[in-house]
Amino acid sequence: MHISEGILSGPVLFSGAALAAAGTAAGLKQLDYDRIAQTGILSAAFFVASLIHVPLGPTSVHLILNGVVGLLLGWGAFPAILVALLLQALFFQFGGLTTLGVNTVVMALPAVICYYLFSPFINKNQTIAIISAYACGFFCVFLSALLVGAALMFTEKNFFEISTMVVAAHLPVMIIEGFITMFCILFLKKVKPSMIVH
Amino acid sequence: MIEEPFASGNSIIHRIDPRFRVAAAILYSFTVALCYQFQPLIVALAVALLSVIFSGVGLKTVFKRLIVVNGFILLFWIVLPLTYKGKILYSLGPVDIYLAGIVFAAKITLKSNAILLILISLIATMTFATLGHTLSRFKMPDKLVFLLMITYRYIFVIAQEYQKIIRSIKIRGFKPKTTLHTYKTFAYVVGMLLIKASERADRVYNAMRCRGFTGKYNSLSDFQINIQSFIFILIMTGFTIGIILLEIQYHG
Amino acid sequence: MDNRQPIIKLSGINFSYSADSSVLNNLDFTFYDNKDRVGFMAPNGSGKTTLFHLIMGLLRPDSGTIEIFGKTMQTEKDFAQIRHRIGLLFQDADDQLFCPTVLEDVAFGPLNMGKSKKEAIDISRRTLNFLGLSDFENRITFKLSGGEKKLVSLATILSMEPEILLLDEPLTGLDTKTQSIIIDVLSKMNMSYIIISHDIEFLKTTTNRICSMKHGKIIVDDEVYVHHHDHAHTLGNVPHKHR
Amino acid sequence: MDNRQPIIKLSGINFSYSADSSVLNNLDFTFYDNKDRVGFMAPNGSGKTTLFHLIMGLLRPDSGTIEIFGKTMQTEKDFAQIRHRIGLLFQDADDQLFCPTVLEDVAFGPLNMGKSKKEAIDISRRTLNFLGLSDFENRITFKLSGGEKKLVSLATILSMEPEILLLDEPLTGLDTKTQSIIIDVLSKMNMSYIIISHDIEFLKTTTNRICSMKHGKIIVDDEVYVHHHDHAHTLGNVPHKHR
Ligand SMILES: Nc1ncnc2c1ncn2[C@@H]1O[C@H](COP(=O)(O)OP(=O)(O)OP(=O)(O)O)[C@@H](O)[C@H]1O
Ligand SMILES: Nc1ncnc2c1ncn2[C@@H]1O[C@H](COP(=O)(O)OP(=O)(O)OP(=O)(O)O)[C@@H](O)[C@H]1O
Ligand SMILES: [Mg+2]
Ligand SMILES: [Mg+2]
Repeated sequence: MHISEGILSGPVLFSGAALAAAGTAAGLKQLDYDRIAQTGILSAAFFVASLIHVPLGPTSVHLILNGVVGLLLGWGAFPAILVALLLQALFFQFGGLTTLGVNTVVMALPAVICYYLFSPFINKNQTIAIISAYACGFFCVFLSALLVGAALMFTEKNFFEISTMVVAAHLPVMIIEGFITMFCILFLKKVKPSMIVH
Repeated sequence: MIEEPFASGNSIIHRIDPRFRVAAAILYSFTVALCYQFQPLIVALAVALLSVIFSGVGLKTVFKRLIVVNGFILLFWIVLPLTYKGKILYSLGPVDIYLAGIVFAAKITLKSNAILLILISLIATMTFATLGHTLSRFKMPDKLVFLLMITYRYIFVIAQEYQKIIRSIKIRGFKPKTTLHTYKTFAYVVGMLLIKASERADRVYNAMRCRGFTGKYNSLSDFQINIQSFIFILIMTGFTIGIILLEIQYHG
Repeated sequence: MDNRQPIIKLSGINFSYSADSSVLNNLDFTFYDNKDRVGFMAPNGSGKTTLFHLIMGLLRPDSGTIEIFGKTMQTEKDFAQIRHRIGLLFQDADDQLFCPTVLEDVAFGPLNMGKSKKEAIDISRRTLNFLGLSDFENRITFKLSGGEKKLVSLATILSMEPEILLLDEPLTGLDTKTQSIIIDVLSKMNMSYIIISHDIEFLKTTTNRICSMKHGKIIVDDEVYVHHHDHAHTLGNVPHKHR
Repeated sequence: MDNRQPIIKLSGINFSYSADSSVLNNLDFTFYDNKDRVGFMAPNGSGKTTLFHLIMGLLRPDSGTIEIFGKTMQTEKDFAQIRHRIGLLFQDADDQLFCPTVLEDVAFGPLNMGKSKKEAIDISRRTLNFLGLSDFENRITFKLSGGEKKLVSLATILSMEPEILLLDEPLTGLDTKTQSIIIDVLSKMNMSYIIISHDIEFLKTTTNRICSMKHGKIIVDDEVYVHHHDHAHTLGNVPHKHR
């Protein structure tokens, strides 16, 4: 989920950058050097996974997976997502330098929120784990869409319709992300439970 | 699946000190992002185009990238003229088309393309290794630079592992459809990828420890400042100031 | 060989991964139905794995034609239609298994072929049984040993009931027990297959013709070379290979 | 062997990855200074890689003592102090090269050892030169071929000027040219090393004793087994191995 260059106003861009810097600093502080290799290579895996397109009726959407990032990395989501977005900007020019902060916040803040909301339940019994993993994937995208909408609204009140459209358009993505997150977390729980931070 | 089409080359821009390029790009991008008048935006786009031409990157590839990016902008062209309340330009029955919406969409388009062209010409023209070193010169935290390097290094390894898993699901007759089975399959692919990544991270960290790594990442980078770099930064600063002056002059 | 139909026919195949070096060079190869059993033995990097991937449509040739089951293959769709009829065992079992449990992985192919869940589970159980892996159903694939992964990989392929098998170094890295299980399975099945292996004794017992590759082409070598190895060294009783 | 000092001494080592299966079982092993050159040849999964990782302190034994350079190793700190004196070449070169460019990767070790930037670059250049890789400095590590990666991995280790080398399957997956470069380098260096390999000829030319592993223990096999292979088959002229 990216906001393109050239749309947002100065105050929104600068607030985004400041929030992203704060989040990244918090994330880095928690990462010892022995977690950096883990975070970096997982960030690489998320980068690759975000290139996967899954079918949705006649079209396809690409995966976002910030719910999984949150559950796996906690506050580490901020630096991991910042790095992944910078790589995307350089490789594909999706987003660029001025929106890097806002886009990082859009993806990473929900990841951290969902980490606090849902990770306590992931290690509970299967039914609770399934529901909370689904909810995590769903809400993470929902919150991201809301943040995109908010960034647009703060830029220009006339962006109201377009903001609502962004949120509405992500509804099917939320449903799919819910399922993908659910199956993915169940997979990890079964195969390598130590990967999910608590 | 992942390429860096612009990184290699030997144009004037490629030879300018990366620190100067990064500084100029950041300054220029934010300045353009804050402009709202047509005059400075048109100049900004022209300067960015010039910069792309000097960087000698393949114009065809640049064009392809622009098409993708302008796809997002298209949404604004469709929605804003109908919703951006203001002076009505034209009424089609019950539907009003607003002039302000069209103006705003046009400005966004100019801005967006100018910023992206600067990104392509000044920053995408350096290898990631160089960018990492440059950022560490700008006092980015060591940990962040290191994270950046590791991520970049392993994207390609992970992408290869991804291709292999995709081959495996292909030979077993998998066809993506809008079904739960499909989503489950992709979730497993992602899960497997994450596990392989995590195991690899353990091995890499072990390799780092074996080579005496204790937490400080030392960078080898050395940059040479040449006269072109100074000329470049002078010119870019000049353009940036010019754009700011234009914005002030035509403001409101 | 006259009454046999070609089921895989490659003609004039050229292939390279990058512009500066070609892997396959005007290669021709024909494989017949009715228990054609071919062994491939060629040095590392001569393009054996590449050849298998071309047959499955995982890679596309730069030029040349591929005919499978009498149909010329051109698009991804053509290949998608025949893939389940050919079972490819990857060189590295780690690349083949991606589901959390063994049963899910073995049932993945049948499910994709439109079988119901119950049918898929039935056939998967039968296949695991046939390979002597009945206890494996709920094991975590990722935690299996190398040999176990190989056998489960074989199960994921057999469960699709393919007509031909392409086996890419099925014995490499396995201990002798697992090796003999695989040899056993091959002899019990009444199928056509192509095997890539560096193990001549294995190919001699399981195939009826052996090909090699050189300069990107297949060479059929029917002469019989007699050669003697005669050496003394320590640890001759430990499995080893000679360069 | 009397005048030689043990520099690595493992006694009574037990190790298991999980509660239900042990990998090393009361293992003893001694390695001497002054050009002790040991080859390890043992089946897959017998614990060779595990043994190397125990020596480097990347894994900790469940019980038993590890003495290196005459000091008993207990804490991470103990190991951290001796790690740069032992060069471990990993089985997978992709794990070993984590910097973006070759020069940075080779200089990584020396820099961590407290060398100045200039010294580190000097020694790295010299090492690359020694391995015939002088042109590689600015190459991007992930774009190297398999063989090139292996050679650069070796360079990253040699640049730390270790006293001992632990080489985990240094030839696996390499073409003959790269193989002979590595064999050459080993013979040119005047060092003690341990090599894991499945290739008996390689071990015979590069080491002066060969060990194997069985049931989690090391077996030193100094008897000389004479055995004859005597067979006739097609394609005897193609490199092959016998089971
Ligand atoms: N994905 C790839 N990208 C680039 N080159 C490749 C790739 N895969 C293989 N190659 C190269 O193509 C050539 C043929 O590879 P291939 O794997 O087909 O050989 P092989 O005969 O199966 O060898 P082996 O016995 O080692 O399995 C080799 O030189 C190899 O380095
Ligand atoms: N990280 C791990 N977690 C659990 N088990 C492991 C792990 N690494 C290895 N093992 C198991 O420990 C045993 C010994 O493995 P090791 O890698 O030391 O063998 P090896 O002799 O090096 O084999 P190879 O010749 O295949 O490299 C094997 O059974 C393996 O499955
Ligand atoms: Mg192969
Ligand atoms: Mg090993």
